[in-house]
Amino acid sequence: MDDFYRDFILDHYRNPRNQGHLDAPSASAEDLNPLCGDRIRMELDVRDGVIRDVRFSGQGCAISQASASMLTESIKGMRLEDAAKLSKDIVLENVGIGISPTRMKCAMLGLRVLKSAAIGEIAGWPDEE
Amino acid sequence: MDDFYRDFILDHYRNPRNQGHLDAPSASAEDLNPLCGDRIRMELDVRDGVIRDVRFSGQGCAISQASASMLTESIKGMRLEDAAKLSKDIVLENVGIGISPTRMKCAMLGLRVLKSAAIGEIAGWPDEE
Amino acid sequence: MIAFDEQTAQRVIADFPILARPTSRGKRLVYLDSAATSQKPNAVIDALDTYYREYNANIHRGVYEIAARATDEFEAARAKVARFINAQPQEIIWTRNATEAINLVAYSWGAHNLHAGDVILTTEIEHHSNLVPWQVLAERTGATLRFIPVDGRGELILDDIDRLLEGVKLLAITHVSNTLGTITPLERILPKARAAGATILVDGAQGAPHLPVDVRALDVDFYAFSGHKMLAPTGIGVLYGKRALLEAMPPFLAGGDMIRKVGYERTSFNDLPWKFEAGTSNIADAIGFGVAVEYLEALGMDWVRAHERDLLSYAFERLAPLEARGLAIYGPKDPARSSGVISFNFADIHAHDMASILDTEGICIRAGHHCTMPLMDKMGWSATARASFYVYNTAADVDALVEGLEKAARVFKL
Amino acid sequence: MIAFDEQTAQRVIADFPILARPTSRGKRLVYLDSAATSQKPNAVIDALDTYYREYNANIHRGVYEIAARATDEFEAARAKVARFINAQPQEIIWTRNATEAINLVAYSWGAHNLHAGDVILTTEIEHHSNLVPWQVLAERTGATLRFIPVDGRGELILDDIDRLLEGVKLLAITHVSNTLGTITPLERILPKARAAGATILVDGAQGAPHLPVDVRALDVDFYAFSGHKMLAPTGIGVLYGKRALLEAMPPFLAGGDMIRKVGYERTSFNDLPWKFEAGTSNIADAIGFGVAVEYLEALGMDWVRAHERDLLSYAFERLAPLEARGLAIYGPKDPARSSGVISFNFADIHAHDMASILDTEGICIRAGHHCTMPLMDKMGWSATARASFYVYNTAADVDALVEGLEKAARVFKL
Ligand SMILES: Cc1ncc(COP(=O)(O)O)c(C=O)c1O
Ligand SMILES: Cc1ncc(COP(=O)(O)O)c(C=O)c1O
Repeated sequence: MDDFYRDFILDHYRNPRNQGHLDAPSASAEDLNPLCGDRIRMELDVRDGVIRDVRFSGQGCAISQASASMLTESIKGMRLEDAAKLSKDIVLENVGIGISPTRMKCAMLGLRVLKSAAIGEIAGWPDEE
Repeated sequence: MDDFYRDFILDHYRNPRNQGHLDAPSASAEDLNPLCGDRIRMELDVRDGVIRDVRFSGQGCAISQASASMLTESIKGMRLEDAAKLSKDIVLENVGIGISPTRMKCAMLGLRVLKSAAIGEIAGWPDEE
Repeated sequence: MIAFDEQTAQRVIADFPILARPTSRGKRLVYLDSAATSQKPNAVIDALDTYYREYNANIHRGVYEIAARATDEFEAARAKVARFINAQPQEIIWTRNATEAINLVAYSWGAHNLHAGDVILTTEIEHHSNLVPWQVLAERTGATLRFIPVDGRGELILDDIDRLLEGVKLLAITHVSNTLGTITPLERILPKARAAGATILVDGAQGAPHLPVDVRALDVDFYAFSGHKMLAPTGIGVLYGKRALLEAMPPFLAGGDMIRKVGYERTSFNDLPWKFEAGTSNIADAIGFGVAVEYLEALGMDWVRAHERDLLSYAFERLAPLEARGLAIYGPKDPARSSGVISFNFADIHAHDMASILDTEGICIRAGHHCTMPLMDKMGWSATARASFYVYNTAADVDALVEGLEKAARVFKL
Repeated sequence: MIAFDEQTAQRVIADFPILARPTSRGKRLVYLDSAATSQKPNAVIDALDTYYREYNANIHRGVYEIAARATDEFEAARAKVARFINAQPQEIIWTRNATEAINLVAYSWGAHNLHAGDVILTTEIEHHSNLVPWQVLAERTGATLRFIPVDGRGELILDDIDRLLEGVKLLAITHVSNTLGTITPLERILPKARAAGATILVDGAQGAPHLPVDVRALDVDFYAFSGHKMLAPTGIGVLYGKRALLEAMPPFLAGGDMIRKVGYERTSFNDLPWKFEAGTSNIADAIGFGVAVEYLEALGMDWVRAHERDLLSYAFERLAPLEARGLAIYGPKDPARSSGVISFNFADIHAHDMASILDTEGICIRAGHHCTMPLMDKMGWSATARASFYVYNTAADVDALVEGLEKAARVFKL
């Protein structure tokens, strides 16, 4: 787990990309990981079925915040439909090695919120195990 | 425990002495052993502070019924005051050897009811251990 | 003659360490009180030991290694118990025992769904745990209780069942009578109850240990049972509830773990099943319950049922000669309609005296009202002696019981 | 310098088998999460083993030998726990945990004594288990909640206590904060609450394990605690209640064992303490709880308290140099006013990341809101890391924690 905190993770944690709010988001969602208290909000600017812009806000551990920050970079320009279908692999690819099973929920929080915003409903959460 | 069931115990169980009811008891009480369901009622005819007559009724195991039967024989002619102060020894002397601790409650049920009738209140139960 | 699976039985016995321990009088332990609580196999005892020696930790919020293992094993146990009765893990609420499971329904479902004038239908053969909670609830809400009557053989009388079910809001019925062994004809009653619009709770305290149970096939709304009667440790039980029902119910106990977000003034609750599990769970014993159902699954519940049927048949056969000498056997004397319980009285030997005499021979039976006082009153029995069987009993135990009865007859000079 | 009783501490460590087991990374287990749940000594684990291998049986109605032994040991355990807090055995109700004990009071006492407009006074530092049941009860009855405020150091502000106590029907207050270690000044609050006519419940989940407790000297009406936080197995807790109060309260759960006489329509209830213990009890774990308090008594609760104070003093001393590098320690930093808990955050390392990094070194701490969300919100902390001590911790564990923090600083390039 200690090898998880590589420079680029710490960089995303300390200098999150796309942090903040959109003036008029076309979709948004928020959730918290009740067991650790991490909280993330995602706002999307969608035009013609494509994610033109995205902002996230919230607080939490390096894993949840860095994962969310990286995720925002991955999805800009993505079709909303495809975002709704994202699997946890995108997060695992972004963050690389070293997440212990107990922390997987933290890593997936941003994705969970993004998908919630994208599909606009509760169904289809990413498998967190 | 099997050596408890000697002839005189079985005789008191099958031919209980002083069983039945008094026409006009001056004192009476009833109780049950909620865990085994044994139930005993005692009725006393008391004159000048002396127990002139006694009847018991109820149902239950050989231990409770024989103990109660023998107890009624022991207390006829006894001063009510003394009956109220009886300890468990009178029962143990009556029934002799062999009661296991789990059955002590059965043996003491009659005494408990007698004392209840005698002192007319809940205080001063015999120690059942 | 009955064809026992003696080989499996001997292997099973070897798994239960208590059965190898003689009594203080040097007698073999002949344990015939499994309807009260079952003995535990090494696998279950060892699971507790391993938990406390290797990975004891509080669950759900722990980041470190042993906490993660404890959480995984705890939730895996839930999944095992769910599979055992064909439910989903979210539908398995851990409780202390069947009694708490039934009370949970009475408090949470009952307080919100039952109103003055509503009818709760139950039966005359219920254990106090599936009767008193409904009496209390009826008193609190103004609902009324109605009873499916029992006949002299201990079987439910269904002649009037349609009328009895009229307007019933809740049917609370046992799967198996702990006093008589009667298997209630759920397959005849539940579809009618469903059609009548009743919510259905089955007290499975004597069902889950002894019969194959499929809550979906039975189509029950709630099914309550206790681990300690089915090889698991004391202190752990289960309420199965249909997901939609559980979702709609308010929490029962409040506190840690069952919440989502707490403020000083306002609180929102967690998802199923944790919504109903407040405070630190009985982690070790839940894990033990998982091991217990694995043990039963390995034996196969069909084997368990067949084995008990064999034991009952053999017992009825061996006991028959004593009936001429005053032995009265209660309940349906038909192994096909009865689970492994034999309730009896022998001439004028009171049940408690019988239990004491058998105890001197190492034979453990129960005597009394078996927490079914109203049934006893109705039948006119002040107490019965009860021998009950489980996976580790064999023909030798039945033989010991018969010899014990002979001894009792000698002691009482019958 | 702090004078540890190192000899006793080493003897204690040897009693806890889990502490001799290295983690999967080959590290020594440094268990600093006893506020969540404690580890168990051999004596407790062995007591469970002996119960299941030698005398497992259902209690109270059993005539045979092992049932008698089980009953005796079960009730002896109750007497031991009673003595441990200076109560009578009839005043000790077995529950699953502190949470159930508090809910029992909320349901049974609360539903009958609390009415619209009544006031429940509690504090801003409560665990959810001593907050949410009162929120629910307040909502159900129309009562209102009032809070004794907390200051920035995690201590209760008593300036307004007289006004806060005005018209209070129930005071529900923790003995020790599980998040901050704060020992609440019960000796200053309870006499005033008593004078104001309030019924007093103390949440002793973090009190009974760590401080000498005398419920008569404290003059509390109810005291709730959990076995698993004080060396006992999971699944067993206690509600202490003053006898007269318990006598007057209606039962909580209904079912077997808590009744005196049951009819189909009417039922009367058993004597204390069984009136509140429906269904088959958690027999094995209650017996284990008895062994656990014997273990603590043998150590002496004064020793336990002194040992934790020594650990806290030493920890504060060792952690001080890190404060310049961004370590923030919350709660009263005074070992005399605090039980063995240190809550902290280190620079911008989130508590969960801290816990994960420490885990790689075998160090077990808790991270999060510790079931005190409102307190966290008020303090403005999204999460804290918490190290907590118990009888088996030593200076070496504090040293390991400090080294772990140094490692975390390196990982996070502080
Ligand atoms: C102060 C306090 N109260 C109550 C509880 C609840 O204890 P349990 O989860 O054992 O019911 C805890 C345990 O986390 C606690 O620390
Ligand atoms: C039919 C039945 N229901 C309910 C119960 C209650 O089970 P427990 O005491 O484990 O809660 C029992 C156990 O005696 C039983 O036999």
